[in-house]
Amino acid sequence: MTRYVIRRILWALVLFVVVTFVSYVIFFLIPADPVKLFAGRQATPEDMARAAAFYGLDQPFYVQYWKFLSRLVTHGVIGEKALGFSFVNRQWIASGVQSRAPVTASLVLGGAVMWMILAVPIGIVSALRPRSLIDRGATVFVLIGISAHPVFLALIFLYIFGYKLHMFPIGSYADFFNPPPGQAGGPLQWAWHMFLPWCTFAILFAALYVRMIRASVIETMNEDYVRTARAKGAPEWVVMRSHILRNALLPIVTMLGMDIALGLGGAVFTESVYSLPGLGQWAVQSLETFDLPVTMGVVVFATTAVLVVNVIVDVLYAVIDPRIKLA
Amino acid sequence: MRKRLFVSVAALATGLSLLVAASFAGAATTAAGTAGKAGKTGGTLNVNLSATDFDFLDPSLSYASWSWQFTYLVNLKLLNFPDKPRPEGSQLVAEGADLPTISADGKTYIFTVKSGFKFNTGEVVTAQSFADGIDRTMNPKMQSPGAQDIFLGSVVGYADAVAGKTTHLSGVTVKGNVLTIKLSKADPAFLSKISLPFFSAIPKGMPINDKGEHTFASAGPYYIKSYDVGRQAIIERNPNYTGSRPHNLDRIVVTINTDLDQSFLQVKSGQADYDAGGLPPAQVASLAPLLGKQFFVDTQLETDYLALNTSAGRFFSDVSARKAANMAVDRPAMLRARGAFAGKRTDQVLPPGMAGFRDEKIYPIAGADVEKAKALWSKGGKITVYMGNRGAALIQAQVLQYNFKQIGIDTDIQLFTSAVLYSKAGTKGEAFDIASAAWGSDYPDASDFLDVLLNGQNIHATNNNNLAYFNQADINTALNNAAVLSGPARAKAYGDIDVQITSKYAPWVAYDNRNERSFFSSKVDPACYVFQPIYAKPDLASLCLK
Amino acid sequence: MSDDLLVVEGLKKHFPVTRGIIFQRQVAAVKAVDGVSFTVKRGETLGVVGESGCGKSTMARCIMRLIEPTAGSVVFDGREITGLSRHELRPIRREMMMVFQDPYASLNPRKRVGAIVGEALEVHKIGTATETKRRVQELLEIVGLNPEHYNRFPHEFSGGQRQRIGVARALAINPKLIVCDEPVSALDVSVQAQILNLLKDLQKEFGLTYVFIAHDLNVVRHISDRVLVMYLGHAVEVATRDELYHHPRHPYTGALLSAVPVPNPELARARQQILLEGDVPSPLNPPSGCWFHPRCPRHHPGVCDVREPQLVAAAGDHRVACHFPLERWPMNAAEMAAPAASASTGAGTATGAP
Amino acid sequence: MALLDVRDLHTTFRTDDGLVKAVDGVSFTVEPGKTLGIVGESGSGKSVTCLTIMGLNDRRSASTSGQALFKGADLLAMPKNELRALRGNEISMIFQDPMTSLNPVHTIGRQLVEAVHLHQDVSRSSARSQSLDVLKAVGIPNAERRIDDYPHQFSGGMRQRVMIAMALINHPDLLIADEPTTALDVTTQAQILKLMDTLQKEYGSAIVMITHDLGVVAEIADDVVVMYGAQVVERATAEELFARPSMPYTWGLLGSLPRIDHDVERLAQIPGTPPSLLNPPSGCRFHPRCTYAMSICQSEQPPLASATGSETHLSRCHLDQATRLTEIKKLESGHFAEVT
Repeated sequence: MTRYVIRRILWALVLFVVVTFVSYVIFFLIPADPVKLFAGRQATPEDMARAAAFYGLDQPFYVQYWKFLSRLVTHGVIGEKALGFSFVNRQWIASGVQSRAPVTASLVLGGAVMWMILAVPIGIVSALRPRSLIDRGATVFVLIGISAHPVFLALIFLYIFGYKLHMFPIGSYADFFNPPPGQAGGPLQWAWHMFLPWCTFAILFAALYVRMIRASVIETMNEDYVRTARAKGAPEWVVMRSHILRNALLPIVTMLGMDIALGLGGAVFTESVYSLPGLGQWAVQSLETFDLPVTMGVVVFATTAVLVVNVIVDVLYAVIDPRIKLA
Repeated sequence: MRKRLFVSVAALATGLSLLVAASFAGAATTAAGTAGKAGKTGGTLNVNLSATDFDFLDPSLSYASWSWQFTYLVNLKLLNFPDKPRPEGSQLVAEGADLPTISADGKTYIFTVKSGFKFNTGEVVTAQSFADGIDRTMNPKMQSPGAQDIFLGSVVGYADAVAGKTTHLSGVTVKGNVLTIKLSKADPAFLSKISLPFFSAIPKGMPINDKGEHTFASAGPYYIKSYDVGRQAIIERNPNYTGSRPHNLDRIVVTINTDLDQSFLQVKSGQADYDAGGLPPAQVASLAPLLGKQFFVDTQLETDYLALNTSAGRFFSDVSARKAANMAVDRPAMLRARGAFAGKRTDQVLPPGMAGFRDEKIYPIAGADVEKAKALWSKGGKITVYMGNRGAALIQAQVLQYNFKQIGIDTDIQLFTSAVLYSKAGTKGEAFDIASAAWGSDYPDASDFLDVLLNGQNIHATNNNNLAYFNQADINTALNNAAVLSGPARAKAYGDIDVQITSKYAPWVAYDNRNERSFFSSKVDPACYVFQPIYAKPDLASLCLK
Repeated sequence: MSDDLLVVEGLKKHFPVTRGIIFQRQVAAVKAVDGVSFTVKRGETLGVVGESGCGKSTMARCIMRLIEPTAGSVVFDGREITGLSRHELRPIRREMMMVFQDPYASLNPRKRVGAIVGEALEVHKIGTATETKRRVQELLEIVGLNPEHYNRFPHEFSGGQRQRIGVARALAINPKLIVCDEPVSALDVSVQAQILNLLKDLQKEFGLTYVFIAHDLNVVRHISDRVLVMYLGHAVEVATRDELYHHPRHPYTGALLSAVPVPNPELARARQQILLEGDVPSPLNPPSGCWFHPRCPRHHPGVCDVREPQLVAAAGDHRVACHFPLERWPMNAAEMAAPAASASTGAGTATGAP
Repeated sequence: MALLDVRDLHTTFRTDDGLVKAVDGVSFTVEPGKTLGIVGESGSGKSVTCLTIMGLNDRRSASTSGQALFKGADLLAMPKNELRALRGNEISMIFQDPMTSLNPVHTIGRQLVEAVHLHQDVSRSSARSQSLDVLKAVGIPNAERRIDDYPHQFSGGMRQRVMIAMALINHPDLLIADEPTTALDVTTQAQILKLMDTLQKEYGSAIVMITHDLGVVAEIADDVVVMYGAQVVERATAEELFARPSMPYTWGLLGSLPRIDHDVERLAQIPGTPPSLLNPPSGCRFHPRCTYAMSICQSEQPPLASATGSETHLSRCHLDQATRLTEIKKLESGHFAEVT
């Protein structure tokens, strides 16, 4: 197990270097000069040279990349200065990640809970009653969920539930802990503000998961050991709980881990539309303003998150599925 | 398993990179509006700042036009533009100091700092407070854009200060309440420049910090109470303020990084009062019935134009081709692409409202004049056009393609995010013929248009603002001569140059001057609305609630 | 021209078990095939039997060079084929064909039968399109399918018919050797008989040589001239069919034979079964000495768990790898468990090359 | 009274292509403590027959008629709860593939204990000790240690032993074994058959053994049912069946089997392929493949009637007695292969 985890971490480091390196290369290929952000738009070549030298932006990209990597090592990945500072507002990236990651985490994890709450019962019912009204209804839901873009959904939700019905706030965030002065906060406000984003975020995945769970349950229902359980005289609910669900949801757990990690990507749209001060929104802005260090910071964080979630899921999977041995 | 991890990381990275897109539109400045009345005081204004954050609030670093709308509330300057609409709003008046006495050679400015101004902390504003502000901005450890040569490059000791050889600009001296600034050469635009937010009064011992201070004591009508990057800023009335500027509201709460569309709904429903980040383009037309009540439209000191690359060997090195382009482009269509109330058509470099501007009606602004264009240019050809890749630019690209086709010119349209567009077009030798651009000045002086954008002596290897690469000896000379003039002579000289450049050389196809469009909740009293022409934004200090 | 079409000497296939964080190193090997030698004469059928996991399929794939053997030599028609390059192997591939177990999985479902059967012809660039078509139709007729079904897809055929297609594919370019890997295991008895009869008929008609791998001793007996018994990657006994079935020498062969159900209740119930204990050990960690000793009823401590038996001649062409070969057959369990003393000095002590 | 009396059992599945009559009028009896072998090729309906009796068909697509009297009570008419109380308790079942018939995520101990708790109101420890006992009884070495292992840690033969243990744990009166040794090697098959035989003697259960292997039937069955095309085509004691098989399909089955105790150059082969149950042949279902087919065979379905005069020996065939006897003679003399 330890060996496995170490190997995964080493691989992740390799991937990490590849991903960040590619991002660096792309960034340097794009002819948008960050020095202008420091020196000002009427800067003379002398003004520019001064700023470039001050921030080390006059060095070739591989030197800058090397500095980026060594900063990560010398300051520790979570140290204040480890990720450098933004080209646009010069704030330390690490403190931005610190304040934004919880927002994204509440969105993604809450969304995951939401989509599982939606998908598990619908998936199971449509597996049990294929071609029934519920199953057909679920299929329609799946089609909508898969084809609707989160931005589109969010706009509709906000217009109907926020603007027209006043049931939910129109796109803003409330902190779970320590809200900024004068702003709503606390668990209730947090959940109230996050409800629409969760729904939006969850619908695509819920739709996918209904399909997956349905397929997985149907497949498991045809397994020989389910027949064995029935032949033992087990009542249907025991068969369902103990022999179908556990086995059918095993592959879902793996998917869930991967999708939660991928959800960081999906959070981009949802966060922007709902004005949630999370990592996704930040990443979009950083790309628009060519703020490389922020982009890198989010990439580093997201890569780490993907790695950690993947390792957790693999280990978890090995724990719940005795057939898997992590060598 | 390994593959899966790779896929997730790769998908994530791709997701991020697909989102590369940008807008870096040009900024700021002026027009008319109703005169603000002394309104009801008190109350909180909830402002959204959609799709962006402040770059900085720190006076030495703040440079974005939307940030200046707010720092205008808190900074105390030597001289300032008053909280009034045009024309008063564009005239510098004494603020922290009396109007200076200027030596005959134009090289020495003597300011007497007024007494009675206090920071919100109670600290008294002195001449030293202003000198400290200037020194802090010049300090290379601040890396301030205020240290650009174009601003205070003419002050004695500038080079040593920005090189870090000294922490004090030797041309700036303080004696009691007198602040003396010595220039190495006369600069008639100096008062406009010294009135930039970079050179505001700062409290004693304000830290040198290239990351900027989030909250700091200030001596204007308001001060920054809190600033949570990426989330929120709270601006409150300075209890010690004794000056004459209005300060009706008790506090202004700015929610940062909101979504433009949601924010619009919030303002409509009264959950917020104003979005400093702008309006969703599609919604603007629907606001027409509210014009003057909740919706206001004012002209900025800004020009949208197509820079025609006049470099030798390029298509537009031929002046007839440039003039033909000016005839061929359908200006109403170009403006329409920006939506309702977007601006006013023009054909000249200087925006109306800039001192010296006079409307000469040189090229057709009612629509394209294909016949005249053809008469000027019948050889056809093919041109490369750099355009933005968002919103209006996409429609404008089609307009241009059609307009040039009408006179037999094929266009190769290339779309870029604006940061890339400016960077590419700003590199000397880049193979393009037209670059779509916009310019609003940093300080209200015609030189900040003509000299910056069209003086051939300002062409560098990279990062050029002269995207037309226009380098005409007689114009360069005229510009250099105008730069040393002051008063009405200066205005007239620049006005002449504008007309001369446009009619004789036509290095641009200028097509519009943009409007600032502002929408307020019904809680805001329209009677208090003032458009500050220099900052080209609604004046929040004058604003009041019903 | 030698009488032997195929000579296999000391064939080994070890699958490495690797471990390592980034750089993998081998920590162990699964000895799927561990030193098997035999010959196949022209026109005969060599049956290969053994339980699942004994390495018979791996051996077949090594002979076909579908996988690379770890060691040993395979001489086909007088030519050493291990170590030949892909290019050098091409002409030989035409002469060795394979029929697989699963008629559902071994045919590409997206290809028409004509294309499947004619594939080898195209690969080896034999004949024009018309000639290929004619040959394919001829082949379909030979294996008892309707030549008109040239254009159908595999799923339109039953299991037995698909196995006929597999046979037709193997026959396409007149091979000398066909390796059949459990060709009838997946089929019902009535269909199994059809295929077995077909294979026999084809052998007569075209003088084919078969290596026929199966786990069913009845089937192997029916089709083979000689039989090789494998256990845990080793050949434990090889003899002519009648020798092997009438007088098995290896206890494992004996146990296998006694375990075969006989469709005759009287015989079945009268027979003394020799039940083996436990399962086949893992080839990752094979027992010491004789591979069979942990399950062997004649296991003689101190001999069987120490010395590895060699495959030596017991009588004529009958070779067996056992320290205490069976004296006679049939035998009951008690006799089985008590090897005659003289046996301990028999084949078991003989050393040297078989 | 027979332990199990199946009368005129019909099972029909609705499929996209139409109705499939998977079981079509099957009748047989199982006596207490005896073994009934059901033989037939794939698709002959032997597995569906047993699943129908157990009530394990997919209720949505299957419809059933007839009777299956277990100790006089009709299993098919019984309320679901009562049937469930019998399943795994008085009637239990083991399946063909031991690799997939155990739930891979539960220890075998848990699966055994579950089987106990479903039918007995006993403590955990008692259920566990029962499980341990039955594991020992089926010959799992180190049962104390292995009870907490997962199925994948067992070999195929060992898993089938576990399946048998699970089927026997509540001492059923009837054990239905659906091809229990088909997936196993011949040596393991012998072990399992031996084990079933031993356990049958010990527990006194009756066994229904479904298989396609006539050899297996000969080893353990007291009575045999031969199925073809969803119907019973021959029913006899094992001795009778192997000594005097009385219809061409059975002949074909026996003749097509390569045998260790017979030498034939060519196997008897039944031409053609098994019938489609979607659209079965008219008359005798075997007639399209039958070398003895007469015109009556195409039009009229032969009844299941006494074949050789014995009351226990029934078969479905229009052939006259004399012809049958001649053919049986040929079979006995070893020229059986020539029937084709």
